[in-house]
Amino acid sequence: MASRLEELKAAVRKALPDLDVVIAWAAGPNSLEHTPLFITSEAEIDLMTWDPRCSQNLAGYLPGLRGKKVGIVAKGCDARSITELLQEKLIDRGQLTIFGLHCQGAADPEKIRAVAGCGNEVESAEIADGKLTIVSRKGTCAIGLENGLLAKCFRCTGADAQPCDQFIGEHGAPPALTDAPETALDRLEAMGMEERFRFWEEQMSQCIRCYACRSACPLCVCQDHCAAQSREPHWVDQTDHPREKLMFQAMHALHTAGRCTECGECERACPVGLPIMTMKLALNRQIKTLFDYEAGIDPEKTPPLFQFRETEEHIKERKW
Amino acid sequence: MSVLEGKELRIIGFLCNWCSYGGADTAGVGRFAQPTDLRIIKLPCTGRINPLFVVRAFLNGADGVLVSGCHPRDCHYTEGNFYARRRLEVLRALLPVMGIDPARFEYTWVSASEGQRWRTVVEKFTEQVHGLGPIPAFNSGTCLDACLSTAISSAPAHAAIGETHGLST
Amino acid sequence: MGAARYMEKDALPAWLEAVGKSRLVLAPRLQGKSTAFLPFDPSKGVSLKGLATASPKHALIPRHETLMEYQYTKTDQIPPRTGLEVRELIPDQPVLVFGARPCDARGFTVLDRVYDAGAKRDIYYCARRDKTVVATLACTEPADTCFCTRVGGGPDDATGSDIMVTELDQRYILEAVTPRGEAFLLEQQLPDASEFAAKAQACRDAVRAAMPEGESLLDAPDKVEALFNEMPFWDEIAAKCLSCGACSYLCPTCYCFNITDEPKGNKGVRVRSWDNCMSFQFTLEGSGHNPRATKSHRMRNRVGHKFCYYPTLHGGALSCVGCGRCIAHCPVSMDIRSIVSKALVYEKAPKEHTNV
Amino acid sequence: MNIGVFVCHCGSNIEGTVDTAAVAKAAMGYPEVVFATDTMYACSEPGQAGIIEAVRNYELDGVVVASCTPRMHETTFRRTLERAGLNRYMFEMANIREHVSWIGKDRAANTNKAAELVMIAVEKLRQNTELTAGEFSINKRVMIIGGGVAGIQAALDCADGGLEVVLVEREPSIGGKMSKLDKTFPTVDCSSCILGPRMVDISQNPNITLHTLSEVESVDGFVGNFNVKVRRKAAYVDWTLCTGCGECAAKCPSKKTPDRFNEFVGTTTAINIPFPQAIPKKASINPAACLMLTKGKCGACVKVCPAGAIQFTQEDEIVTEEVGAIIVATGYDLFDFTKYGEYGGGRYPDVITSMQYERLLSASGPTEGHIKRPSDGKEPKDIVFIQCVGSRDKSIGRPYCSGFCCMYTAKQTILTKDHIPDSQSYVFYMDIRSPGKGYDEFIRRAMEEYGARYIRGRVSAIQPKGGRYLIKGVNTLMGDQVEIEADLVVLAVGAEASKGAPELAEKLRISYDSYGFYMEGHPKLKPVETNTAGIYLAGSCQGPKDIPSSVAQGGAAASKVLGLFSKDKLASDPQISSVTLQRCIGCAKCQSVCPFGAIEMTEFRGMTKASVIATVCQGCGNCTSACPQGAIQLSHFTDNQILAEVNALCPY
Repeated sequence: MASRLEELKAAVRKALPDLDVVIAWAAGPNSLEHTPLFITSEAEIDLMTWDPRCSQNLAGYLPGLRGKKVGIVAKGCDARSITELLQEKLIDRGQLTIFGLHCQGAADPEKIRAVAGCGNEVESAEIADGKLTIVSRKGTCAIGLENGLLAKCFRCTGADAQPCDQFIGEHGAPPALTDAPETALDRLEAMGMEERFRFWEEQMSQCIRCYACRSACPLCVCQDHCAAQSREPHWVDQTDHPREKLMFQAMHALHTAGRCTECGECERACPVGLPIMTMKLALNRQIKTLFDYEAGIDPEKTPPLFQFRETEEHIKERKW
Repeated sequence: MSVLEGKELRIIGFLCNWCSYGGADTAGVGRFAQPTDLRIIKLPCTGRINPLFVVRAFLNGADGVLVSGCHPRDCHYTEGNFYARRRLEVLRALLPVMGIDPARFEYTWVSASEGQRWRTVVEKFTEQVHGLGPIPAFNSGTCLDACLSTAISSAPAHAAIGETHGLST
Repeated sequence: MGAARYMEKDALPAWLEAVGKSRLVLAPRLQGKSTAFLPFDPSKGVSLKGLATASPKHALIPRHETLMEYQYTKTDQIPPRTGLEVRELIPDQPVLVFGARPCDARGFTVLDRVYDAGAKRDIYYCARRDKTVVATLACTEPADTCFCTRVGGGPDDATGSDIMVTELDQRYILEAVTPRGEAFLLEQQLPDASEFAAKAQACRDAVRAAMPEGESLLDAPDKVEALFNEMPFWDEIAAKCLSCGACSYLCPTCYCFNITDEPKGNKGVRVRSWDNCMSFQFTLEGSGHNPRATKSHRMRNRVGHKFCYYPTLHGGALSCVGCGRCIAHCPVSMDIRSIVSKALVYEKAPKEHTNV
Repeated sequence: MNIGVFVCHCGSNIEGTVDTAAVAKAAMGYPEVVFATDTMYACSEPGQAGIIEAVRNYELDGVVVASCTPRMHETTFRRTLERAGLNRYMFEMANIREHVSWIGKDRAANTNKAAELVMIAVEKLRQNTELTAGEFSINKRVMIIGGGVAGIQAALDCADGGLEVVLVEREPSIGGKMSKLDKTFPTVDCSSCILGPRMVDISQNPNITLHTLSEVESVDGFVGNFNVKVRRKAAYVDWTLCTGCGECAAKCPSKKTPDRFNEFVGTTTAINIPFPQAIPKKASINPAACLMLTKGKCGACVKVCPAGAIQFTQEDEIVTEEVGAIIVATGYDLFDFTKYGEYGGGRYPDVITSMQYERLLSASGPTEGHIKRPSDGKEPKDIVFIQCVGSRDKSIGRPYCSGFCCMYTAKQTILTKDHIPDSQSYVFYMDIRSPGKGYDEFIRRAMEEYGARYIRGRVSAIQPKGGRYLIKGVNTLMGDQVEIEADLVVLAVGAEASKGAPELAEKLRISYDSYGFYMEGHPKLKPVETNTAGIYLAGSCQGPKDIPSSVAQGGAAASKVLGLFSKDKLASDPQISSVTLQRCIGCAKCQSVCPFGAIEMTEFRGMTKASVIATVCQGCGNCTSACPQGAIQLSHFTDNQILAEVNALCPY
């Protein structure tokens, strides 16, 4: 780990003179989760860090920095978001320098608090031979990856950042994870229709409408002009009713349908921990079966809802 | 006004202007009797149908939603229904996750000449929705602020103000 | 302090249930992954461990409240004479907020200065305030995002509370702080606890003594004001901000709102709902112009308001109570503490970089 | 906004099952409605006068009419609004006839439903804005697809009206079905004598460009500005050189080539001119039959051609024609009778179609007008005609009546008697359909003066019998079995949609019925229009027609085009999309889904923004559905308008 970090710093130090800013991670106030670092000067490079606590996907900042020469440090999954943004021509590859990393998995603060108890003042986190080792004020504990990593790591499609201009360290396989934890989608599908409806009603009653899910979503490029906060058009009203919040979640899911790379930022960002990835996962599954398509893999492709085939082999239309 | 209690359910139809709306007209000209539940919203093309209209309708309490447009390759705007087909197929996967029975939603293609087919579609779909009954409604109790507003003391209504001719507001 | 009562810890749910018969009880409950102040439900219990994810401010300023219902009326003749009927809705629901923390309670006083400011009384707020009893649970162990002591509060601070609750072994000691609290406490069938008052006091003092040191932020106003035109400073601070509203909505002192009419045919309601200054729409003008067009401007406003503008208007009182929710739950771990510290030292070392 | 609502009785059409007064009363309760009434016929002069009066008296600035389908009267009422001094787009219609009163018997339910349809019309109207049509210039050229009698008539009328005409014909010569007929009913005058001159006019009219042996490849654009690609198929003869002398055909060795023009009665040569009166009178090679093109050796024609016009290397060529309007006159094809086992399914040489019989009768036909049996060339004496072969028969998916078979059968019996005085014709018929001037008299003449024996009934079997045929049938009038021995059987095959009609419709974006016949704009009021502006129909492509009707439609379609082109500019429908600059983030999703390329990305204060090209936008709204933040909105079908309709219907 340490050596990787030094390599990374060296690479950034070398590239910085030609860049306006480099986005990386640094230790923050929350010792279980690092925070983004915007490097504009040599001195800031030493604040960089790289370990399983670098869970945040930094790609979301890129569209906002369009026009600048930007460097970004990316994990495998972050790179998928970058690919999607390139595909939709929302960022310019020429202006972008990607420092790619091999990711061994991203730590899930929730799980660590629950399993290891060593919630606070974590000093270091490392993944070595299939274990996540946490050193904190309360001592050291090694957790099996299954109990320590974010849900998205179980769906990892490639631990190495691709595309990438400078790859740091050796390429490698995704973390070897067995028995993925039950997702909200699994639970949901075991329910009857009305039960599912009640589930969302209950979940949405907890939503505080802060729109962190949207603001953290690298593909929510409307941001300041989100249809959820406008009167023209007036899709959702201002009341706190679960109906309106569920409407927004449907909106987010459909607006990102065929574009969502399952980076999980929406759920990670939610301050009240709602399972809002669920709808997106379901749509991605449908899109895979209907159009044999996965977002964020090929920058040359077009998102499935922005193209069509005259005869859709996998669509079974109802005969009346 | 709303649906006739016990008799009808709330079924919304989104129809394209060129084919299916005309098909429904043809059915009318042919005097093909149909159930009365369906309320038709006319759009220029199924390509205009944002799947969120359908979601909104269900969250607002619609018991069924039917979308109908031109047959593939017969779209007045050449491509609208091809895009619609993809969008609506994706929507089909979203509804059950939200707890809305996917059988409450259908999309199909009916041309301006197919009055008979339109009748069949309306009959079958209406029957299908009646089979499912009314859609579950939200319990207002789940809205925390509703609790906070219980036992509201209501000030007497103010006298009518702004006596105007017409509602030029 | 006034009247003192006590109860065994395991008697709490029964007591809350009893109180619930005459008033709405809002107590922290773990719901899914977060803890919020929800109507007490015996089957679901209370979770008093640590700081609730969301503050209890909605007891006084709900996420949305219907200010009034309106309806257009028409007479039968043609053309009809039409009118507008308005029905305003004043809440009169008595509420007990149980298990608020000292920072939460202190937050209520920040709201009071705005909504209950002598001549300028917000009838909806005041109606709620008058019928709400705040029972605050003194803190025992600070979280690593807590900084109440740096903004004038403390783990035992009674400001804004009607009743102070202290954990003493297997008991809760309830001590009245205000006449409202006194009156409420006297209604309760609870044994007298005067004998434990001293012990409770001692225990609270111990916690306060054990609080980690930290530089005071009380004299931030001038420094922050001085930075008003230092946009580079704010640009750097706000670079990683996502412009979401998590900080404001979890904050016990953010009180900004939006008012919208939600019409339905001839009827409609006028709704007051939470709004936050991190959102682009917050200052968006009808013309399309936006005086706070960038997140830097908006960040400057949030920090500026809490540590400068508000204090200037309200005799130096900060509108930050140091609960640290905005730090703990920020998707990108923004840290308002270090933002302010940075402001304090800015002139001294303009190019020094502490990461926020 | 002050809204007025007018609920139409449409006589008893609506009032019969909808309480229109109750609907009007309910409408008074809707937002911003200040006037509502029921009216006997909203579209009638007094009805419209009532609307105008109300607009003036109650300062209405928006009107809802609840009556028939907007496809019927929307424009009528828009004009009414204009006469009342309102913008024509401050109008909405609620379809309470086709969608309510005509499809439901339950008066209570209908009334309630009608009221709701009015409610959503009101909700939509509340957010309508005044729109003014833009203008765009038009290309005053017209394309006519199909060179049959309907197409020819349309072409000549347009050309005489001074328009440039492009006539496209699939076959090597124009003339269509009529050119194959010997005589025409009820006047029994020579078909080619009346059609021939018209065909010549086509070839000689300087305003007419003729593409024969050509098919429409693709159609882009819209009314006033269509862009049509036409595939000119290789004739292997350079028509600029060919003089039509016919030497090539005389010398061509492959004499056994099936003769399409003669309905495969007899044969022709690989290179030929389909018939003497062909226009253009040019030779073309049937590549399937030509020895040179199949085996690579021969070239007899090359040797004899005085003009040196033969070009074996010739290839299909795509020509692009820009026109402002299109008349479709692609005609019909004949039903394939081999589906009927009882008629021999094509196994018996002397069981032929009526069209083949026409060729036998024709002086320019393979038998020079002598009726000879295909099998042995003998002259038949007893001839049986069977009607409704492929008409009025559900079992083979042809429930409709082809309309002209009764008449041509009668004609053929008469001609038979003329050709062979000692012959006897028998006609098996279901009913005689002979409306039209002098038609029924004509049938009578066939029976009475020419002694054709008409037997009402179907034929159950045709069996060969000693060189002749035994026709077994039933006489439903006598109620007994009939058996007739005949030398020749002529099947009155019905008309069906021309081959490839649906494919062409899809290129043109017009609709067609389940048989492949094209849909007219309105069965009564728009017989030659389609629902696609600038595209018109003539002749049998819309449904089976006889010559007079086809000619009439050809003329009607031409007059429609002349009317359209009488203006120099056309008004564009202002119900198109537009972009709110502040909201647009320039993601170009709208651009990627626009079927018309009507959206361009432009720079605005250094930011990329979408912008709509007004004259190109057709108003489909696909962009609005694709825009996540709702920055591009289709006027009068905005998100808020549709949401208002949804919210009104589902008030939770």
